[in-house]
Amino acid sequence: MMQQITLQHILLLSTALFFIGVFGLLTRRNMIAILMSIELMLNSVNINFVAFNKYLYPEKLDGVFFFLFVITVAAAEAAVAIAIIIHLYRYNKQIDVSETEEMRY
Amino acid sequence: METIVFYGIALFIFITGILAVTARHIFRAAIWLLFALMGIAALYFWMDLNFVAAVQIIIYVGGIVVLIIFSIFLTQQSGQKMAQSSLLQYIFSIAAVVFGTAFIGSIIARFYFVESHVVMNTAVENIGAQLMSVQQYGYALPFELVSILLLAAMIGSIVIAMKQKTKIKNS
Amino acid sequence: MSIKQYIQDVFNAIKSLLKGMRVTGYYFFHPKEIITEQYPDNKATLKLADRFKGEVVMLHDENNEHACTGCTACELACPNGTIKIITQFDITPGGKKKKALNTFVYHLELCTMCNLCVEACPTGAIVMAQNFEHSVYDRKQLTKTLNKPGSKLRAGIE
Amino acid sequence: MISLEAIKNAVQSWLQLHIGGTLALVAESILLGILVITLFAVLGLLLVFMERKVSAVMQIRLGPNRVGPKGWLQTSADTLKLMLKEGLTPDGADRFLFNLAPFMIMIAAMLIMAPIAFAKNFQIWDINIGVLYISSVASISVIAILMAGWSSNNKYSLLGAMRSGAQIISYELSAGVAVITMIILTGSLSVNDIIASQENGWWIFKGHIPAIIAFIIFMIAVTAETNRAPFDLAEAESELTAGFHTEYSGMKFALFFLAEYINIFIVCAVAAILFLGGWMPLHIGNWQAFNHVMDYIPSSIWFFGKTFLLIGLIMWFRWTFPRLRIDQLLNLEWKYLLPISLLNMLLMTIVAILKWYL
Amino acid sequence: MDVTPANTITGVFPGEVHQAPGGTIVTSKLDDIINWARANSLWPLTFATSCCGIEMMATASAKYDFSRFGFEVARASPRQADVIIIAGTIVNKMAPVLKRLYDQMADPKYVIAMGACAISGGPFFYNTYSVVKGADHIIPVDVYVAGCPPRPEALLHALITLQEKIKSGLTREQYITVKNPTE
Amino acid sequence: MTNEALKIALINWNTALVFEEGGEWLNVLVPADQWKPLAKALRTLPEFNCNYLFCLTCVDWKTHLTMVYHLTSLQWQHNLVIKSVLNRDNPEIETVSDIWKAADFLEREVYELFGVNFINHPDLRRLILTDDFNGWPLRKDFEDSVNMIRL
Amino acid sequence: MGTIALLILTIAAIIFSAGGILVSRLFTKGSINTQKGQPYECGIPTTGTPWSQFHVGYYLYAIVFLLFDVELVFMYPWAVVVQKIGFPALIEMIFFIMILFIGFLYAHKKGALKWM
Amino acid sequence: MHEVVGTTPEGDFIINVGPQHPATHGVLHLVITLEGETIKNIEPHLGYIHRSIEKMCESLTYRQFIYVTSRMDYLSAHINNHACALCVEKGLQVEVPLRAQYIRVIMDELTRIASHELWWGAMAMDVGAFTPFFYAFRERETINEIMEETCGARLTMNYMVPGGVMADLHPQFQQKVKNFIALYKKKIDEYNELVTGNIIFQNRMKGVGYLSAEDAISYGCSGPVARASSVACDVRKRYPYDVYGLVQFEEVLETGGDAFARYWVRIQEMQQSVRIIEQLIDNIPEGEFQAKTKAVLKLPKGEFYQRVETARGELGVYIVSEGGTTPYRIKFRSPGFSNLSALNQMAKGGKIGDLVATMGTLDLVIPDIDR
Ligand code: SF4
Ligand code: SF4
Ligand code: SF4
Repeated sequence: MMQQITLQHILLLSTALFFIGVFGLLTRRNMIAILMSIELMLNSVNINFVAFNKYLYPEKLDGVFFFLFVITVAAAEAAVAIAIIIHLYRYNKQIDVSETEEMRY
Repeated sequence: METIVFYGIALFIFITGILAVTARHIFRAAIWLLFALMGIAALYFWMDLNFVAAVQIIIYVGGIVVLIIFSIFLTQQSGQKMAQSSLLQYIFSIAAVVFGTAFIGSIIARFYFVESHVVMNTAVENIGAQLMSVQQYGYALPFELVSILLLAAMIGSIVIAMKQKTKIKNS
Repeated sequence: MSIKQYIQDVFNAIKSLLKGMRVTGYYFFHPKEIITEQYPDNKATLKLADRFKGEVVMLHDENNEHACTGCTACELACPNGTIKIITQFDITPGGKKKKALNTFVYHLELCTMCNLCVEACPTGAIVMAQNFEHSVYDRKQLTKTLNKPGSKLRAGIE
Repeated sequence: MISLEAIKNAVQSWLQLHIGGTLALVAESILLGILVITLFAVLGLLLVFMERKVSAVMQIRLGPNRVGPKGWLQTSADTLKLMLKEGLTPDGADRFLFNLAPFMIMIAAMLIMAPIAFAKNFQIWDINIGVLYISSVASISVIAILMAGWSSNNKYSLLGAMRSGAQIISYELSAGVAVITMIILTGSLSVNDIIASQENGWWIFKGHIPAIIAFIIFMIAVTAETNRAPFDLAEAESELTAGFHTEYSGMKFALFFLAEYINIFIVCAVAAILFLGGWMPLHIGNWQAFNHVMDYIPSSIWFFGKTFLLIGLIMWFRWTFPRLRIDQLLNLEWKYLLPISLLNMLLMTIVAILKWYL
Repeated sequence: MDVTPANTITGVFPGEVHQAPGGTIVTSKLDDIINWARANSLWPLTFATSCCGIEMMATASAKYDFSRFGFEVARASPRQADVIIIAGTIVNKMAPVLKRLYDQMADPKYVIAMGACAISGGPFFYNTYSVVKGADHIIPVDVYVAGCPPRPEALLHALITLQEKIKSGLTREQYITVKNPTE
Repeated sequence: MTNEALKIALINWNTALVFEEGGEWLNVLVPADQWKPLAKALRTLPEFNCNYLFCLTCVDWKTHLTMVYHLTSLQWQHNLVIKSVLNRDNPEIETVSDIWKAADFLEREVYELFGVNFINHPDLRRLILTDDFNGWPLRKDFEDSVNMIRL
Repeated sequence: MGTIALLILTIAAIIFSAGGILVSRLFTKGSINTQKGQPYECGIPTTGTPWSQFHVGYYLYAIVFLLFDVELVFMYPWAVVVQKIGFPALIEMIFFIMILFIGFLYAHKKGALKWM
Repeated sequence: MHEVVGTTPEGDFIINVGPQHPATHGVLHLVITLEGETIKNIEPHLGYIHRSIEKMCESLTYRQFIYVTSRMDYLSAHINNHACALCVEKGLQVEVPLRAQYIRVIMDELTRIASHELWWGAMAMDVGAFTPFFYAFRERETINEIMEETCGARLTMNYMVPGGVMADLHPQFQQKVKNFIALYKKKIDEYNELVTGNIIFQNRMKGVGYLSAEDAISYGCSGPVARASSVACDVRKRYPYDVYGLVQFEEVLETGGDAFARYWVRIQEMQQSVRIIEQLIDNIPEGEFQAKTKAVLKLPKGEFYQRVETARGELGVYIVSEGGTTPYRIKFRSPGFSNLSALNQMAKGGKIGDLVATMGTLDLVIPDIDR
């Protein structure tokens, strides 16, 4: 019989997810792909928030609110990041990190 | 039953997450990311945090992934494969990731959490009440701040996106 | 754009849309406006205009006689070579040789129902029939011989 | 009176009695699966047939009437034929995504079913955030469409997908705001609560003008969201041949086709729940006798009746109006629907706070 | 073979065993159902090159209404269409396009040649340098319907004839299937 | 303007023009190299103001080709036919597509059906026939044994 | 039921679609020719790849949508309680919407919401 | 709007519309260069229905060649035939009996209504409204029935012959036409309610596909397309043929120059056609329906040009005769050809949706353009 799922399991999962994101961040060179990796990492953080909230402090909802705010920030970040990426793309036709070093912003 | 479902979801998230960062086609990577995010939403559902799960789907799946896909359309000859990092970089990354995972994982595994057994009340009323309240633990102010953040993001991205060509030509 | 105009726009738009919906709605609730003719079922009652040009046929009377002299006027009148008339020489009772129709080949697949051949025919041997069900599996079936086997020229037609 | 609820309870108790425990759950699940699949198929066939008949009558013609009795088997024949048709995958396409897209759209359509109350106490999952859940899952289908359009390696598909992407996400907003407008009144996101709150009158009657405006906006927005004419730009025949599913054939195309109709059903069901009281019978004030008679009609009939009425409305739209142009379509949303619906929402808040409804 | 009169062939529900001419091919019940479905759901491709196309539109219109047979779902994309009604003249420049469209249709697919032009070049048989003398030089044709243009009833008759052909398992694809199942 | 008045006006413009009698409209014969200035004048001079080129075609007379331009003035309601004889082996004439935009397509059509080369035409490509078509089909000596069945 | 219901529905959808596609695989066989797999473009061979980049207009919608979507998410909990809390909540929301609306107007003025 | 950076010449989105496409009304092939959804350039490719009618006619006699012309612009088959018949008559210098002239004109106007009906339905279908198509065809079928009774065919009647018409009117013709017209007047209101007034439709049409008067003239546009740009070019008014000189009607002019103006011109033109028919239908004189002509027609040497106003604009027939039984050279100046050449001008800068609306209101019949 498998054991009851505890906070640990969820945290392990989120850790794994976080490092998957890190892996992507390190290996990807395409900026959109990097953005995607970052989203994954943010998600793992979100999982943590929510899980802590649920398992440790269920009386209050702070974790959920943090989740909401993180997600808001993620959305805003994605919007701006993509605007930048597209602008960069139009500026020099490709969006590999290594070749966009001389960004002029 | 619940346990099996959790492991299923976890596996799903894990696999799709890995695929999302390794897929060679960026469009596919986006789709895998989408699945990973949906898996996370499923996890929230599993945790009985329906509201959170729904928000996850709305924002991530319906919003961010769509945006990412749009930007893929815009920036890529998206049928092509992506450029790859060098092998060395791969090896380093894998090593770093494995090490990091092991390290934090072991900490988590050893750490003892005092789990509270109060059942969490995730009814939306509570969230709403707390969101609107200005007392302690109230989030009315952050709520307003959110709108300013969004405003800033919107204006920022539009400013960036609508920059004129002339500027680029000069540079 | 002033607020008033904005609201007016919205209302006018909705009004025009409702007008359109009224028309379709009217037909929806008046099924007797339906004008469909159920073709294969109404075959018995289907009445085509009497001048309808379906295909060229040659008139034969009860004695299996037709009025075609084989003069090829129709062949010449036909703009696209639909008609091929193969003639033969008959020996008349008087002993004279006379041109007569052997086969009246009619390519239905080419015919444009333009009526010029019928107009051109001096003896009224051919007319337009109202048959329109010309569907076949094989295009060769559309080439027809109009004079019936064994048919003769009606007496007294030059 | 036989109602779906009674059947459900009977089946449930029978299963508990004879199999018991976990197995009963499994059996129930399987039953549920079969049920939704059947529902899908039947709904699809029915709606397509309905559409063809409705359009036919509006267009002063008869519509399918020769296949099977009165043409009722027409859509079955179509489905069967589509099933028996070759499923092409274009050479240049991204095979994996191309084949995944129909699945996605089906899954999205299927998942939305969960919180819909088909009758009194008859619902797959009484989730406490019902309507929010619906609007969230509905957004998955955008991805499926984008996927289909992109992976087809066809220009029409891509254009169609881009169009419908922009269109669906835009209209999601005003649909969402319209939903929120009603939620202000109900004070709950749960489908059951929403329906229960309309016991003594449907919101469209009780909610004054804001409710009616919200209703109109909701109907317009969902029509657009389901890519129906006059918002069918994604598959605008005269412009993009068949839009994002240009390259799909056979069963895969049928799935898109089916999903479209299921989505229509679902959005109409949501509208029925939000505005017309779901399975709530029509009650008029204090007419006890009348209300009693209405109560006798099974709740499922109420629900399906209302839903089909709304579907009829959407079909009526489709067969009456010309298609909008893409920029007009987006203008309509961003310039008219969204501001109006936001304003309407605030209006509704005032109505709600002052308790003017009731 | 002969064309069966139209009025005997409507609304046949699967279950009968059709005897094909010659008696060599006996379709099974399953085949019958398949053919029934295919015959009753012929979605045409919107392909009209000239005048006959107008009569095709007239056939779709309220008075003749080919939707009664379930044909009204005209698809613009060949992937989803079952039958291509060649309504009009095919000229040399159009020929490869027609071929391509036909090729791109998903199987099973059927072809109706409507009007004199599609059958043989019709009015443009002689003295023109650009007209294809019959669409069957380009793609195989299942049913020919003569006329210039054939009136809508004639097109309906052709569609019914095609249905009949499908039901009796005589179209090209079915023929091949039965004859040599391994192919 | 009546035909007579037109004729006089044209003669005033250039005495070298040749007029063909008969026909309901005034027929003017112009050498190919004179055509462009004449066209310009017809379009711009207010007394002609032939703003509407309603027909442009070519006739193969076996020995030579004749370009035929039908012009009308929507203002004065007069019609004018301009003809220009071209060498059959190397037919060339100045384009008028910059004067009447209608000529753009019409000249392309004449180009591929008769093989007339329009000098300075912006986009002289095949419009109607397939790109690999051989010959000028509307010339009298055109024979296509493959596709053409003579009655 | 919760997650399990979702699971069942998902599986049902997959079975439904896969079943259909499987049946069609079993019963049909397509003819093969070289043109079949090429993209359909009204019967003319395509020029260039469709996977070329698009115009800026498409994604600005997505951005504005995303930010509004976030706003919506905050509105849901608000809507649930607004009746109970009353006017303070309304005022908060009015502020919230106003601020976002400024952004919206800005986007509008900049012409971001123009389809190109 | 601001310029876009992301497109290189190779990066342009080139899309083929047609030859098989529901919006091209036949087999027009447009190569469209897109930028986003904005049209940068349109290049029409013709010839997908080029049947070499002009070449064919060179080997057909003067009686025979008329029938081919009804396949050209098959929606105004009568009017095409009329043009050819008139041209031949001009060469032969025969006087057409008045009765025949009346019949011809009535038939022309009926054809015009039928053609505009079809255009109306098809155009509504292009902009996405399906139902008008069926309503339009209802009226069109009525006309077709009337036509069929007299001419014996529904579409390609071949009713005109040099010197008159092929057969006399059907006895019930007048009554039926009158019935039809009485009914038809009501239906036009319905059309306006369903389509013209519709806000979506108006938005789709107004300001779309603008063509200035100068461009219209320069491109040689004619018919409703030119008249919508306020170019008075109605041949029926300017060069009346047959009994058009006797009837009262207005030449419909609009100044908008956009798709809606073209739409509106056609709708009003239908009403004018009704008016013409009303004036003529009761006054058809008795007499011959065909002038006496020789069995074999021979035109004198010379050139003959005849123009008529078809539903699409000015159709010209240019016959060069060498004195034989067949034309030496024949040229059809088709209205669609010139109208099409203005398409690029009209649709450039618009959206794909605009293109469809523009194409719809141009009312192209491709075989008429390709011949
Ligand atoms: S049918 Fe008439 S015209 Fe023709 S050959 Fe016979 S008699 Fe002569
Ligand atoms: S009807 Fe016309 S095409 Fe047909 S045979 Fe007679 S003349 Fe020839
Ligand atoms: S057969 Fe006749 S009506 Fe049909 S396309 Fe050919 S010429 Fe036109």
